[in-house]
Amino acid sequence: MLYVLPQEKLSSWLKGLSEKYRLFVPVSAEGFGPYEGELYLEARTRLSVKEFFLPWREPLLRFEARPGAVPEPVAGPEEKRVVFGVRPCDAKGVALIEKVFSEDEPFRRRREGTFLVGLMCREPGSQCFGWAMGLDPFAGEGLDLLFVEREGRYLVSLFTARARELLDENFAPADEEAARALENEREAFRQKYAAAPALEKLKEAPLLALYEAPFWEELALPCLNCGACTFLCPTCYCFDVQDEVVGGEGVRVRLPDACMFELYSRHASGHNPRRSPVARFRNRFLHKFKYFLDLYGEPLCVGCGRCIEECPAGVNLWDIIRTMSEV
Amino acid sequence: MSWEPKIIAFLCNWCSYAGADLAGVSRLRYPPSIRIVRVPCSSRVSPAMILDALKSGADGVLVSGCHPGDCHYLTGNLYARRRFYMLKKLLEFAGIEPERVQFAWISASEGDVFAKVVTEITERVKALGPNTKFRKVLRETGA
Amino acid sequence: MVAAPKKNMIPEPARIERVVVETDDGLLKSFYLRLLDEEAHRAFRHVPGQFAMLSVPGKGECPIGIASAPSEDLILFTVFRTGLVTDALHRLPEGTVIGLRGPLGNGYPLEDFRGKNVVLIAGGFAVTTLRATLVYLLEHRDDYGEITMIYGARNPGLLLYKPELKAWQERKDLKLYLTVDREAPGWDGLVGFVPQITEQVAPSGENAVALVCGPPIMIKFTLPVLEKCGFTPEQVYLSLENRMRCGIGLCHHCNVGPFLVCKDGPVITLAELKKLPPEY
Amino acid sequence: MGTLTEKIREAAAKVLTEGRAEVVVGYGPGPLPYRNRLVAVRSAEEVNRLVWPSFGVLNPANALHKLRGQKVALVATGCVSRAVVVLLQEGQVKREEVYLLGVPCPGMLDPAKVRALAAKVTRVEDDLSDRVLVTTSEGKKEIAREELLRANCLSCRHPSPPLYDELIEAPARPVSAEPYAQVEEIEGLSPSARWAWFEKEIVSRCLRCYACRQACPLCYCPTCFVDDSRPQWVGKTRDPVDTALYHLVRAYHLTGRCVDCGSCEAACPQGIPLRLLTKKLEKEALSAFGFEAGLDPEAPLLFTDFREDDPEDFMITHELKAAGKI
Repeated sequence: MLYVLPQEKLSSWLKGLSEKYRLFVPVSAEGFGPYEGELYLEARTRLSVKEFFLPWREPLLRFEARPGAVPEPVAGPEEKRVVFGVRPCDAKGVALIEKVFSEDEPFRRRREGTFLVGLMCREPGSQCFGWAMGLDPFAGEGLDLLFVEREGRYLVSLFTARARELLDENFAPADEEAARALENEREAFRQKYAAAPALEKLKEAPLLALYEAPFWEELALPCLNCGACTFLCPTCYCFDVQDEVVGGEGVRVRLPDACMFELYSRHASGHNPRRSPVARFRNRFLHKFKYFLDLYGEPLCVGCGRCIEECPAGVNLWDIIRTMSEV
Repeated sequence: MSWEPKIIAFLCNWCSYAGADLAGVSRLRYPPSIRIVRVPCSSRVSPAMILDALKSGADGVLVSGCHPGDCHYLTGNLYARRRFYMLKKLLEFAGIEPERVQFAWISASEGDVFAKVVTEITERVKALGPNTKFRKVLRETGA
Repeated sequence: MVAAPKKNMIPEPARIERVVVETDDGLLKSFYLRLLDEEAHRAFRHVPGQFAMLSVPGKGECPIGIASAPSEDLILFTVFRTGLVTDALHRLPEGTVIGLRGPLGNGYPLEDFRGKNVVLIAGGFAVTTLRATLVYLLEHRDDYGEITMIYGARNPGLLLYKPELKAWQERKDLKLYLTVDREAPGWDGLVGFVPQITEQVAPSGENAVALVCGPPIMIKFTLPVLEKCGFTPEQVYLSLENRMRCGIGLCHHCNVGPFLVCKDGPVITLAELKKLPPEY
Repeated sequence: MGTLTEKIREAAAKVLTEGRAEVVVGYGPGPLPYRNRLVAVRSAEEVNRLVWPSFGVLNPANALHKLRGQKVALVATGCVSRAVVVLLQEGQVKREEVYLLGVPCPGMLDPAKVRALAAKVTRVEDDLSDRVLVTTSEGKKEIAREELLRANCLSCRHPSPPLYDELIEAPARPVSAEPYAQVEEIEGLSPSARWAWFEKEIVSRCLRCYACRQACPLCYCPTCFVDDSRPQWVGKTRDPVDTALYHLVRAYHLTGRCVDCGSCEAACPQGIPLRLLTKKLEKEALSAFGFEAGLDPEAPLLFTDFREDDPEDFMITHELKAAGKI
């Protein structure tokens, strides 16, 4: 279903939404925040919408910090949230994470309580390669609504029935011309971009040959083994669980973790199956472009380009994909 | 006001702890705000220990060792002096009230000095009020 | 969105009914647990080889193999004191309530072993889930062929489940070989490392499976022996361990390549393992 | 006389052919016009992978930890050389295992400043003159080099390497006249304003990715204090107090060691001004103890040394004595 919203009606619609839901929008190049009139729509943000589903802090239990205390589950947030200005790649990231987390209670609760309203990019970002990862930004994967800006108005695609409740009187059903315009745009995108052949090659590459390939040492040399790429990545989903105790009380929280950290795979005995920085580096990319790809048919990457743009050490994901696919 | 500050005191085993002991044995009066942790030497105290005390709810921290020349390990306190100087400058720079973290030399014979130092620190911390900036609170939401 | 059963990471309260110090060094203790909820306790069903997350509030959770057989009333965990959580566990007295989340993982495909000879090879405290297996096999004795167990520890004081070992030694329908690394006072049993003893026992690979649990070095030297005895990689079952957080296939800490120890394992055949990167 | 890139390649080739080092660590081009990527060159045929890195913002001395046991040659500007000096002082590197190709540093450009120039930056031409040519989606811009320099280069007190095995000629920047201007700005604030600054600019934005720690050539502890679990000094979430504790102790651990290479700040994906904490410590070490890190491999470190007359007026017993109270 396609609707049209005049561009000048955007803020009044957002204002109306913010009265009924907790509304989040991109507030700066850094990321999303509560809607207070400010909007940053120039480009995708540095932090993705992942944090709405795998938050920096997900409490699971609360307990008295004494032997024998029986913990009490923490009920998650109840209220409904709307996130506006989600880039199609980020929404696809959520959809990819959902493949793993579909049965996870906290994730599902957040997913069910959150509307994702997409906004099409005017043009691909400078390091964007979503198309190469098989992303069709018009397909609305992970989204409830998608806004495509065109000649002073938004063409709004409805992808879920539940999202109808978000529309107000300013949304008019689109006429045929608008529908055609959107279809043309989508067609033009398909003409111009196609999934990278690298993915097909990676599917066929034998796992152990990739693992044992000689190039990892060289590729990993500049990598700092920090968590910047994993925390910024809209698809990295690994988490840690920590018990936090203050005084006599505690909470068990789930928080993002990074496979780049030495602690990530270190056993209590001190043994670490991925002790070397190279091994951790390799694991991250094998997860994204082999393990996940083999299991789900898609890479664990939406091509947003954040890691390329933000990696302080200049690690280039594209180089890695290319090198891997040549095994 | 009924609030009594909590002050964690890291006292070196050889001088300051004995000084605190003497203050007690001599029945000197000082506020009950102090909680003592005995350490082998003032140089054993790391900034993580000091900040951990504040994080865990202390309103002030005192680290005390032997006077220069008296260190059981000869120079431990002299190394410590430099470290604490730098730590204090750093905490001040970050806007943590410098009065909350104090350093002292107290010998085994200075029970009176111990009592006065504790009294003084307690008053200063009382004037500042409870440590709210650097005290961890348990949160279920947020970043 | 998929409307699947919800999974969460909420442990169930379980009381420590009994604690047994298993070894002379005191580093291994057995905890016999009962879920507080009677219904849940009765409903607790597991397969030998599975594990559970044991949880001490304020310290965290850690994965421990289930050492009791499904038929046994109390759920048994024998825990080596090594990290934050296990250290806290070791300090808890009988009667304390802790958290239990499980059973998790796949367990041994015991149904598939029916009619076959089963060889259990254990080193050190990794014997726990093989204890569960052995108890099960003995309960279903007629369903299986010859049962052989080779179990070694560094010294006699480090053997677990000593009273049971004694009872098992007397059984005619079980070949039990206990061994220690070195001669020790009062020990008149076998002396030698597990791989050597396995070589002497020389179990036949014909119509048999071997379940091997032990430290990496023991496994490394035992596998070639089994190969010589005629066991193919498909007939050898191992149990993996890796650091894990969730135990339910989400957090990805325990991955060995695409294989998640918590969800796809911990039990894996040598044949499958050979296809994976050696990250365990 | 060639460009600095040519001189570096030439020197690297010589070092490798003469066997002075097995591997030369320097920078090559990166995936973006404002990033350089570390490269390890092992033969004279490969030296063309090396360039003068206008954006060599991560200290390559960090690679010494990865390449331990190999004889490594480093292209060493002032702060690279100084980091090696500290590693030598601390016994982390053997002098005979490192060969320093010293380069008096003309200063490096700040990727963040260049990136901020336009939506897309496609090319940066830096011939070390006083202008930099930046090609962007909005056209070509000629910008004063000084304006694009990194903050730590602007405040650099030692652009030239204090330790080297050979020196490559290059136009070094002058020693900064106002090395502590940024620090003084914060010092000038009230305590509560400083706390607000610390909370807002450093603590609240930190993601706990540890890029700052990982990028630091002097953070080499096998287990960092944040990774200790017994006791756990620092909680792992983004709790503000834990994060504050992390940043204070991280900075403090660099007291008298930090060479202000700015790697921490450059590595931070959030652009947090991390350097200010260590710069403050540098300033205090200089004013109170006349100490500067990384100048002399034979000298003691700030904290492995003391003087009888080190300042103690910060101590409460000193204050009370001065006031006649004790």
